[in-house]
Amino acid sequence: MAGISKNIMSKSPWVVHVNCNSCNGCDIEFLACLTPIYDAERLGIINVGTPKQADILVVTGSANYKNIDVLKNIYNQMPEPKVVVAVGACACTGGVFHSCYNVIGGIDEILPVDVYVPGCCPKPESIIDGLIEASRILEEKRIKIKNPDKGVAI
Amino acid sequence: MAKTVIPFGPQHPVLPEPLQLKLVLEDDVVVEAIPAIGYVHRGLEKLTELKDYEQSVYIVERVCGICSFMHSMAYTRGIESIMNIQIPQRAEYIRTILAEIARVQSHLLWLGLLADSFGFESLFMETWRYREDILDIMEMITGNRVIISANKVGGVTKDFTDEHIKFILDTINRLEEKIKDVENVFLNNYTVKQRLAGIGILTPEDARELGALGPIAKGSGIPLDLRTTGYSAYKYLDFEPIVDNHCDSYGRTVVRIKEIYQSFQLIRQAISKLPSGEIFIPVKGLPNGEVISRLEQPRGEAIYYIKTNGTKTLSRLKIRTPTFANIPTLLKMLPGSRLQDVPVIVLTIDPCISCTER
Amino acid sequence: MITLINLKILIKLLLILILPPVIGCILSGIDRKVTAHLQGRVGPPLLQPLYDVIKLFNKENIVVNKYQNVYVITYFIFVVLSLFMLLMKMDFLMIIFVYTIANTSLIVGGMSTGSPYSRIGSVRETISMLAYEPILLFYIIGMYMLTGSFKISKLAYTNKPLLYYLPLIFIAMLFIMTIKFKKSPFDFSTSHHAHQELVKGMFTEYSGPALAIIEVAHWYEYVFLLGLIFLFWYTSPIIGLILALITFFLEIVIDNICARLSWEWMLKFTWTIIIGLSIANILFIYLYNVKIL
Amino acid sequence: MANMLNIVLKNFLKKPKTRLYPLKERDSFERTRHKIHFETADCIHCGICQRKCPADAIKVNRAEKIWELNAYRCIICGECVNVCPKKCITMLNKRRDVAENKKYISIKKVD
Amino acid sequence: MLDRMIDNVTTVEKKNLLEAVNNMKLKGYRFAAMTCVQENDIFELDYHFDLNFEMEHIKIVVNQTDEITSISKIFPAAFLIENEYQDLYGLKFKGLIVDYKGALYLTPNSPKTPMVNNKAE
Amino acid sequence: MEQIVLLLLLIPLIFSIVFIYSNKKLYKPLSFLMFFICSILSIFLAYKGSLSIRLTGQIFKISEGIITLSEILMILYLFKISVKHHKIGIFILTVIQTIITLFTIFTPDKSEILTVGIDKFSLAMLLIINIVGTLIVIFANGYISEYEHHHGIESKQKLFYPIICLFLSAMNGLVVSDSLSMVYFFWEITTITSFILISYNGDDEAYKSGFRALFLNLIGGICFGVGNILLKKMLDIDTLSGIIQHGSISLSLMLPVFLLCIAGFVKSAQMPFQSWLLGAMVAPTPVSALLHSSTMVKAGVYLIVKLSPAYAGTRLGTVIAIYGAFTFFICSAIAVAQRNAKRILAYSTIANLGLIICSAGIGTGVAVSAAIILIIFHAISKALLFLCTGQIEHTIGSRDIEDMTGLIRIAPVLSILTSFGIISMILPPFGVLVTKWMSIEAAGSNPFVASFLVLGSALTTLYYTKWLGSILAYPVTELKAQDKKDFCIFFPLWALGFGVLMTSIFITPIFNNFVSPEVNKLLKKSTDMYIKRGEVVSKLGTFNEAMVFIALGLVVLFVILMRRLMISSANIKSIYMCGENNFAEGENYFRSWNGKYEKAKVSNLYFDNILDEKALTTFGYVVSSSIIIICLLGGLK
Ligand code: SF4
Ligand code: SF4
Ligand code: SF4
Ligand code: SF4
Ligand code: SF4
Ligand code: SF4
Ligand code: SF4
Ligand code: SF4
Repeated sequence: MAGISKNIMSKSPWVVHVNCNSCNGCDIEFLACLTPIYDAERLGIINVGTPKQADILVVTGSANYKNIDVLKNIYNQMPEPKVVVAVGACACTGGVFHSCYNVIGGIDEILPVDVYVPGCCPKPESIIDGLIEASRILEEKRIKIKNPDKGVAI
Repeated sequence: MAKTVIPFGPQHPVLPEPLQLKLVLEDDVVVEAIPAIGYVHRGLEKLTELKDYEQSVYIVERVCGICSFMHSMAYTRGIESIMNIQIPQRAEYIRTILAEIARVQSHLLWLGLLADSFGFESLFMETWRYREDILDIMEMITGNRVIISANKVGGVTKDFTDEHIKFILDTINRLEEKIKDVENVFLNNYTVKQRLAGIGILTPEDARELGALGPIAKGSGIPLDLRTTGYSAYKYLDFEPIVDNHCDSYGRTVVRIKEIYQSFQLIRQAISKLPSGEIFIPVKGLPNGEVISRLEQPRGEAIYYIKTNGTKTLSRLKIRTPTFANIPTLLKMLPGSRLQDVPVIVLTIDPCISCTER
Repeated sequence: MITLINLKILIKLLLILILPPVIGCILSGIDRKVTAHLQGRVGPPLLQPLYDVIKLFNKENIVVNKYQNVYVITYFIFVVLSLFMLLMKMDFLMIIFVYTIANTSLIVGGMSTGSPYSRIGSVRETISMLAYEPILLFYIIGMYMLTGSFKISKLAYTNKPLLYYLPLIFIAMLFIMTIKFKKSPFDFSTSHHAHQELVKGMFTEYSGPALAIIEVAHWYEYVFLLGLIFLFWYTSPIIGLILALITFFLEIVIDNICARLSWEWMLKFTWTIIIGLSIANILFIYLYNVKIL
Repeated sequence: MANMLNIVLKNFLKKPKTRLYPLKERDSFERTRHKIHFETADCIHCGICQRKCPADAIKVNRAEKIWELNAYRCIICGECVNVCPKKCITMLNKRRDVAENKKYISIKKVD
Repeated sequence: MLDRMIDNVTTVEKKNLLEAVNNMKLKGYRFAAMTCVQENDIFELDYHFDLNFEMEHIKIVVNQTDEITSISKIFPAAFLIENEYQDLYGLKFKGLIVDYKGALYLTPNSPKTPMVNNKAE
Repeated sequence: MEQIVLLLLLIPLIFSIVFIYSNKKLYKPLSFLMFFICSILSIFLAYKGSLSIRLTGQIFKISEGIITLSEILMILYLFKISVKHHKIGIFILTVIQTIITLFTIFTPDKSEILTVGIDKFSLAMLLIINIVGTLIVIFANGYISEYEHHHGIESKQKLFYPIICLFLSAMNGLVVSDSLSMVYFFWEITTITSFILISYNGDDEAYKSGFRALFLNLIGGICFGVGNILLKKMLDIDTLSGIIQHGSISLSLMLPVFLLCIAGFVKSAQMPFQSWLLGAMVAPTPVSALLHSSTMVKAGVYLIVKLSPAYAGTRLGTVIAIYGAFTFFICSAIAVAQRNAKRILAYSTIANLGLIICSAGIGTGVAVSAAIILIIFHAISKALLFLCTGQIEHTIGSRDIEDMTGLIRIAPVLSILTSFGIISMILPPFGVLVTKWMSIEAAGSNPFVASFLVLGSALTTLYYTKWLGSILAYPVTELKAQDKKDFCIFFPLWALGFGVLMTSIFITPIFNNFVSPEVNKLLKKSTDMYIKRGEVVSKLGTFNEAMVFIALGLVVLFVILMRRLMISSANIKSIYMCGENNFAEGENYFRSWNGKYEKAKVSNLYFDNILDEKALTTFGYVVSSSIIIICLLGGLK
C-alpha cells in the first residue's frame, strides 16, 4: 500500500500529442512508441485525445504563426501538474527549418519546456526516455504543488 | 434542419497531422466540409534559395518524414538532369529498391492509421508491428529509421552489403506471409467492410476532374502510375500498375495492399538484377537551368520544379506533392457522408499535410 | 439482537461498497492486460487502473462549467445504488430503472459541458440507450414469465438456470454488453482509448477528480453488468461466475476483432435482429407456458 | 471476423513482441546514426563542417579554436562527418540522452 | 521522369488564359501543377498539364497587382495552388471556388508575401 | 356535502359570468380568488370522502330541463357555425346528434333519476381539475396578453376566461356525474369549449384545427350517445355504478361498452383519432395544458377506466390493452422525430393516455391502479411541462427544442423547472415512472403488450433525454432572451413543480386514499398491492421509492459536502475545440478555414428518415383502425 502513494504521477502519465510544424518524422515515431514493439502502455502511458485529461504535452515540430495559438490553447487546457516534452530537433530549436520565414523557432519560445529529446527524428527509445523523464518531473511538480512552502534546498 | 457545426482538428486524436475540417452537418450527414491548412507551413521552398544545392537534399528530405526518401530522389534526379550527370547503374537500382521499401513502409503505416480511423485498435497495432520490420531494414542499411538521408547529388550514400540483401529478402518473405493475414482482415472482415465499402465514393470522372493521383486515382479505375514511364531502374523491371474499380474507400485499400505485394515483387526483381560497381560519381560544377522532375510516391505523382542559375543556391524550387493534389477530392467525397465516416474518408486520401504545406 | 442484525446489514453494506470496486478495478486491469496480449504487447501492470485513478485524484480539478461534476456524482451514486439493489436481490425492473437514472445523468452531464464532441457523444449514448434498454427489459420480462416474479431473490428457488430457457436473450445480452462495456464495434459514444472522431466522446471535458469518479463508477458498473450475466446461472454460483468471466473475456476478444460500426448499423441491428430474438424467446415461453419456479 | 480472431489469438498465445526498453535494450545497428562525436585533437578549425551543416548546428571559431555543437539543432545527417578533412567528427550509434535544458557542446582546443 | 522545360511552353495573354486552359481540358489533359517564378517585378505563372505523362505548359506573365482569372472553375484541382500563391506572392485570383482570402497559410501576424524577393534590400 | 358539489359546479360558472363583466385589471385577482376557492372546496371534499346523491322528483325535473335546454342550445350553436363556415361534415354530424338527442328526449326516462356519484377516483379528478386547472388559469394571466401581442390578434380575453371557467365547471360536472346521460351532457360541453378555445387565434389554421377537433369529437360524441342508448336498451344500465354492479359483460353484449370506449379513445386522441390533439396545439399554451393534456383528454381515459369492470379479464380487455400499448409505442416513436416542443408534448400525452388505456385494458388490480395513478401524476407533470414550454416560448421566441440549447444560462429557474418536469416523466422516483413500472409488471404476462411497452418506454426516454440535454447544455445560441419574473407565471410553475415532488413523496397516502379503494370497488377484489413506508409492493415485485429518494438525498448531501472539493474549487477552462478556441469572440468559437471565427454548435438527431412522421402515422392508422373495426364488426366473438 505504501508503494501506491509514492510516485503517483509517474505511474500513469497520460499524453496528449500536438503536431506543430513537424515533418511527420517525429509524429510517427511518437506513434510507434505506442505500438507493440515499444508498448508505452507498459509504463502507464496512454495517448489521450483531449488535453483536459493529459499530464504530458508532447510537441513535435517547431512553432509557426498559425499553430502557436493552438499550442497555447492546448497547454492552457491541461490541468496541473503538467509537463511539456519537445520531441525532435524542430521542437527543441527549429531544426533544419530554423531560418524559414514561417518558423518562429523551438517551442520553448512559447511554452516552458521541461524535457528536450534530441534527434531528427529521435528513435522511439529516446522518446520513451523523454517520457520517463517527464513523468519523474511530473511527480516532482505534484509534490511541489502539494507542499508549496517547503521550497527546494540547493 | 438543425445544423451542426464542428471543427475537426487541428489537434485531434484521429489526425496524426494538423488539418482542420470545418464540418457542417445536418442530422449526422455532412453537407459542407472545408479543409483549413497552414498549421505546418514552414516555407521550405524559400529556404532552398538560401542553402547550397547539395545541402538542400537534407531539406527536401524533411518535406515529410514518411516518404522522405522519395523527395530526395526527385530532387537529386532533377539536379542531376540539369547538370547532365549519369549516375551509376548500381545507384539507380539502390534508389529503386529503397523507394519501394519506403513505399511498403508508407502503405503499412497508412493501413494502420486507417484501422485506427475506424476504431480498430488491434489491427492498427498489428500493421504497425509489421512496419517495424521495414524500419529495421532502413535502420540497418542507412542508419536511420525514418529520414534516411541516403541520396546525394550524383548517387547514393549507402551501399548494400550481401548481409543487407539477405536481411531484406528474409524480411520481405516473412512479411509477405504476415501481410496476407491482415489483408484478409482489411478486405474481408465484415465490420471493416461495413466501414469501407461504399464510403467516400469518387467516380473516375470526378477523379480526373479533381486531379486525383496515386492510389486514389487507381482506386477509381484510373491507371495513373508514373513508374510505368520507366524512370530510374524501373525501366528494367517488370510490373503493371494496379487499379481497382470499386471507386470507394474499399478500392483504395485494395490498391494499397496490392501495391505492397507489388513492391515486394519489384524489390526481389531489382535485387536479382542488382549490378555491382560504384554508388556515386563525384559532382563538379554548379547547376544551371530548369527542370521538372516527377516520380511516383506512395500517394501519387510528385512534381519538382527546379530552377537554377549557375550559383550555389537554387533560384526557385516548387514542390507539388501528391496530397496537395488529392485534397480537392475531399470537397467531393465528404459532403453526403456520415460523421463517423469523415475520419475514414480523410484517411483514404492519406493526407500528408506536412508535404502539402511544406 | 437488534444491534446484531444492524451489524450484519452494516457489514453487508460495507462489503457491497468496498468489494465491487476492488473486483471492478482488477477486472479492468485484466481487460487492459488481455487486450495488450491480444495485440502482441505486454500491457500495463494489473493495477494500472488503480494508479490512473489515484493520479486523477491528484490532478487539478478543471471544468468548463461549475455544475458538470454534479452529474458525475449523481451517476456514481446511482450506479452504486443499482449494484446495491442487485446484490440485495431486489426487484429487477426497478434496478434497471434506477440504472437508467445513472446513465441519463451521465448523458446530460456530457451535454452540459457544451463541447461539441461531448455533445455528439451524448447524443450517440442516448441512441445506444435506445438500443440496449429494451433488451434489458425483455430479459426482465423473460425472467418474470419464468419465475412469476420480478424479484431476483426468487431466482434462488428455481430449479433450472435461466439460461436454459432464455438462450436467445442471453445472446442478445452478449451484444448489449458490448455496448455497455464501450467496446468495438459499439464504442462510438466514448471509449477507453482516444483516437476517434469524437476525441473522448462524452467525457471530453471531464478531467481530474471527476474523471476518477467516473472511472470508479465504471468499476461498479463492470460488476453490475457481469452480475446481470451471472443471473443467467443463478442456481449454481460457480457456473454463474464462470459464465460471467467467459462473457467478459468474450467481450474483450470481440473488441479486438471488430472495427467500430456506425450507430445506424447498431440501431438497425438491435431493433430488428436482437429485439426479434428477444421477442421470439419471450413468445416461446409464453406459448409453452414454461415455469421454472 | 474469424480472420482477425485468428490473429489476436495467435498473439495471445505467443510471447509478446515488446522490447522491454528501459529494462532491456536492443543493440543498435552498426550504421545507426545516433549522435556525432567530435575529437578535438586533429581539428584544424577550418570551418568546413560549419559551412556544410544544413542545420547550422556547428559553429567554429577559428581565432579562439572553439568548436561548438548545438546538439538540439543537429539533424544527425552525417554531412559533417563526410566533409571533415581531418576526420575528427565521427558518427556514434549510441543515443544522446534527453535533457531538461538545451546544453550546448562547446569544445575549446588547448594545445 | 524528367521534363526539361524547354519544349511545349505556350505563352498566352492574360485575357486568353481561360480559353487556353479550356482547350487543354477539351483535349483531355489533367491539371498537374502551377509554378510561379518571380523575375524582378514580374511574375511568370506556368500552368502544367499532363496527358499520358506528356506535359504541356501554359505561361502567363503578370504584375503583382494584376487580377488573374482563376481556372478553378474549369479545373477544381487548381483552387489550392491559386490560394497558395495568393498567400505567398500576394497575387489576386478572382472567381476562386473556395477563396481563403490569404488565410491558407498565413495569419495576420505572419510575414506578408514571404516568397517575394524584394530587390530593395 | 351536496352543497359543496353544487358549489364546485356553480362557482366556475359564476366566475365565468363575473369574467364577462369585469374589467381587464381584475382578471388577475379574480383568478387567484378562483384558485383559492376551488382548491379549498375540492380539498375539503376530498377530505370528506365519497358520496352519492340521487336527484329525483323536482330536482330531477329541473336538472333534466336545464340539460335539455343546454343541449338544444349547443345543437343550435353547432348548426350556426357549421353553416357559417360551410362545414358539411359538421352539419351532418350535428344532424345525427340532433336525432340522438331527440330520441333521448322522446323516450321518457321511466326511472326519473339522475345520480351524482363521487367516488375516490372522482375526488382525485376533482382535485386535479380544481387545483391544476385554476393554477393554469392564473398562468394564463401572465401569458395570454403577451401571446395576443405576439400573434397580433385582438384581445379575446373577454371570451377566453369565461369559456375556461365554463369548461372547468363542465369538467367538474363530468367527473361527479354517475348517470351516463349527465356524463354525456358534460362531455359535449367540453367538446364545444375545446373547439372555441382551439380556434382562439381566429386565423385559418386555428379554425381548421378547431373544426378537425370538433368533427372527431362529434363522432366520439355520437358513439357515446349510441352506446348510451344501446346500453340502456340491452342491459338496462344507465349509470357508471351500474356497470360496476353488473360486472363483467358477456362478449355478445359488448358493443355498447365498446362504443363508449371509442368515445373515450376519441376524447383521449388515441391513434386513428389523434390528429385533432396535434392540431389543438395551435391554441394558446394554457389551453393545451388545461384541456389537451391534464384534464379534458383525461375524461376519455376516465370513462375507460370506469368501464373496466365491464371488460376486465375478457378478450375485449386484452384487445384494449394491445390497442393502448400500440398507441403508446407508435406515438413515442413519432415523438422522437419531433423538434417542436409542443408537438413532443402532444405525442407524449397521446402515448401516456395510451399507456393508461393499456393498463385499464389489462384489468388486473395492479394495472388499474397504475392507470389511475398515471392519470394523477401525468396531469401534474404535463401541466408543468406545457406551461414551461409556453413560458420558454415567450422567453426565447421559439418552441423548437434545438433553440432551447443552453436555456439554463439565460433562464435558470425556468430551465430547472422544465428539467424537473422532464425528469418526472422519465426517471424514478417520480410518479410517472412508478406507474410505468407497475404497468410493465402488470403486462409481464402478455408478451405483445409488454413488448410495446418496453419499446415505447425506451423511445420515451430517448426523446425526453434529448430535450433535457438541450436545456441543460451549456453554451447558448444567441437568443434574445428576457427571463421575466412575473408572479402569475412563476407561482403556477412552482406550485406544479412542488406538486410533482410532493405527490411523488406522498405516493402512499395517495394510493391508499384514492387508488386502492377505487380499484377494490371497480374490480371487486383487492389491488394485489400496497404501498408502505415508501415501498410499492405487489405480488410480482417491489418498487422501493424510499431508497431512490434516499439516494437522491445522498446526491444532494454529496454535492454539499464536496462543494469545496469538486465544485467551487474547480477552475473553469475553455471548451476543447481542437486547440482553435477564440476567447475574444466567445467560448465556443473556433478559427475556421478562412481565418474567420465561427461558432461550433451541435444539434440532436431526429431520425427523420427512419422515423418519418407521415409513414408512421399511416402505419398507426392502419393498425389501430383495423383493431377498432374488427372489434366493431364483432370480431371478438
Ligand atoms: S539553428 Fe535554426 S535550423 Fe538549427 S535548430 Fe535552430 S532554429 Fe532550427
Ligand atoms: S525533428 Fe526532424 S523528423 Fe522531427 S519533425 Fe523536425 S525535421 Fe521532422
Ligand atoms: S505525400 Fe508528402 S507528406 Fe506524405 S508521405 Fe509523401 S512526402 Fe510525406
Ligand atoms: S571540418 Fe573537421 S577539421 Fe574542419 S573545423 Fe570541422 S571538425 Fe574541424
Ligand atoms: S550531423 Fe548534420 S546536422 Fe548534425 S552537425 Fe553534422 S552536418 Fe550538422
Ligand atoms: S405579464 Fe408580461 S406578457 Fe403578460 S401582459 Fe404583462 S408584460 Fe405582457
Ligand atoms: S417580440 Fe416583443 S415586441 Fe415583438 S411582438 Fe413579441 S412581444 Fe411584441
Ligand atoms: S413566441 Fe409563442 S406567442 Fe409568440 S409568436 Fe411565437 S408562438 Fe406565438
